[in-house]
Amino acid sequence: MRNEMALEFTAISENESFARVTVAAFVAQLDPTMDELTEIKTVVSEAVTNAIIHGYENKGVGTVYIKAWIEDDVISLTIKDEGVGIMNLEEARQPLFTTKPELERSGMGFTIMENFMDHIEITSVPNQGTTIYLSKQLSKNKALCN
Amino acid sequence: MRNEMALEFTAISENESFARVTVAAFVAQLDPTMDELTEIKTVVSEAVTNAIIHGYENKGVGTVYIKAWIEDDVISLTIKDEGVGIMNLEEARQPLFTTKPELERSGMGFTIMENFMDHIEITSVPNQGTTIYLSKQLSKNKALCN
Amino acid sequence: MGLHIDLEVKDQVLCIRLVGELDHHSADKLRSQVTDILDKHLIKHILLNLGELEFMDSSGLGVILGRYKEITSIGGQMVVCSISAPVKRLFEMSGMFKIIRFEDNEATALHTLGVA
Amino acid sequence: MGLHIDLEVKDQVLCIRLVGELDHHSADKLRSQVTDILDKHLIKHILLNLGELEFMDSSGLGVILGRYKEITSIGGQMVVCSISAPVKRLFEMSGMFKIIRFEDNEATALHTLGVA
Ligand SMILES: Nc1ncnc2c1ncn2[C@@H]1O[C@H](COP(=O)(O)OP(=O)(O)O)[C@@H](O)[C@H]1O
Ligand SMILES: Nc1ncnc2c1ncn2[C@@H]1O[C@H](COP(=O)(O)OP(=O)(O)O)[C@@H](O)[C@H]1O
Repeated sequence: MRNEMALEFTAISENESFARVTVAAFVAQLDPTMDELTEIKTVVSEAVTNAIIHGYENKGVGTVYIKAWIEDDVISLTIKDEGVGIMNLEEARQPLFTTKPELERSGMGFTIMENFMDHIEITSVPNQGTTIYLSKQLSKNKALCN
Repeated sequence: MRNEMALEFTAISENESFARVTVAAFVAQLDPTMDELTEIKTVVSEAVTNAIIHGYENKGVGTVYIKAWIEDDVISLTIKDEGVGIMNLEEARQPLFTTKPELERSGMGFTIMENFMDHIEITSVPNQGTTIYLSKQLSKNKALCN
Repeated sequence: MGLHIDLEVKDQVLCIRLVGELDHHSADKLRSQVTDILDKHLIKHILLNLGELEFMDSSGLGVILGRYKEITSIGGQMVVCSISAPVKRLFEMSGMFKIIRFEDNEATALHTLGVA
Repeated sequence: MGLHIDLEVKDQVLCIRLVGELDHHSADKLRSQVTDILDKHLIKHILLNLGELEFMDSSGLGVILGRYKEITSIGGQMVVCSISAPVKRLFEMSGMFKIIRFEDNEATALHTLGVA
């Protein structure tokens, strides 16, 4: 069975937790483990936060777009903004690299996305925006009591 | 502050609970009472279920569209399908009226929506689909400990 | 979340205890499980315990009414117990209090059905 | 859900207990509340108890690292205790275990900071 959803919302920090909960509720039907659910919530939080503070520069305007689809035991996600874009992708992906140290960013967002998901693809065009594609195969051997 | 979101998903019954959880998570920022949250979850469940089983005739194809926006303490929602549409609106809104008694429908969906929300508007065009607009003013006198 | 259905037969009374969320998606499962038991066992009455039901919508009303019709058609009764305030409102709205009997808890309900 | 911040000063140690979700939205609140106390009270060390933290992402790492820098810049220490497995993974990934001291529970952590 294939199932898909698309979500879009105002680029304000209030919606970071809303985005996590929504994707988690969608993924719930695959009966993920607690760890898998935490990983997915975390990567959604990273990508959505980046769209809000880097893409739209924390101005409270703009829209964040999420798509999610599941097929067999694979969850795929795209998180998109139409913001400033990323100038140097290779640099951006380095652990601890951040262009906003004054906002106490840790520079760990992309590293976490890479670690928690199986695949990541970043497409970004300066002044047009950024799309992060992520996917993850969920484990099949679930607790028998479910 | 105005905040808005749009959600769309495959018209399958697995997504009924997903839709409720998503709208509830969005409304959560208005700090609703438990009763208000239950009412909103219930009306979303009614309208989404109707889109799936009546609008798209339970065929597992088609897309359900939800929009939600909050401004001050008012939550507004539209739930839309591009399905068969409603032939006789007045009849459809009658308590206990259903065109699908063989599916054990209770015919109470619209009555519940009317009771739980402040406003309801139904727009339907045969063979083009149905849009339900709902809105509700949330109470302002919340528990002081929040 | 979903719906967990706990079924137990006590002296020809089918006790149905629902935990979780009863909506259109989970109503199908409830209908088929109950109908299956009614076909295979000698059941006289149905006791429906909603104490642990966290969510219900009009699809829940439909499937409960369906089981009510099924059991009354073979001369039995249906008693519902332990309903929460939100679920109670749905029953009131649809007039189901007029046809289905409600009791506070399972013990009282079973007693009225002749189970010690 | 959000973040609940419980702050208590014990013998010049600021005990911060976090309940709920620490993300970019709630990190601001944590930073301003802690900085405020550091400005107004004579604080030597920070103890951060994460036992009730249900969610954290890299914005949490950033705000914790920020408070670490703030307290070490005035010669103090920061000790973190009671971290869950998922939060531990984030600390490991970012190398924060190399600079911040971790203890199993609040009592041990306070002890190492000289509080009886
Ligand atoms: N959506 C985005 N739009 C523009 N720039 C981005 C976006 N996401 C990430 N970046 C850039 O990549 C850098 C690294 O991102 P990340 O690893 O998440 O760390 P952090 O968010 O802590 O800075 C950011 O500092 C920013 O310059
Ligand atoms: N989205 C829709 N598309 C087509 N028909 C609909 C839709 N929603 C409701 N209806 C019609 O209105 C009737 C009454 O709806 P409702 O009060 O929700 O009761 P029920 O869903 O139990 O039939 C339905 O039986 C159906 O004929």
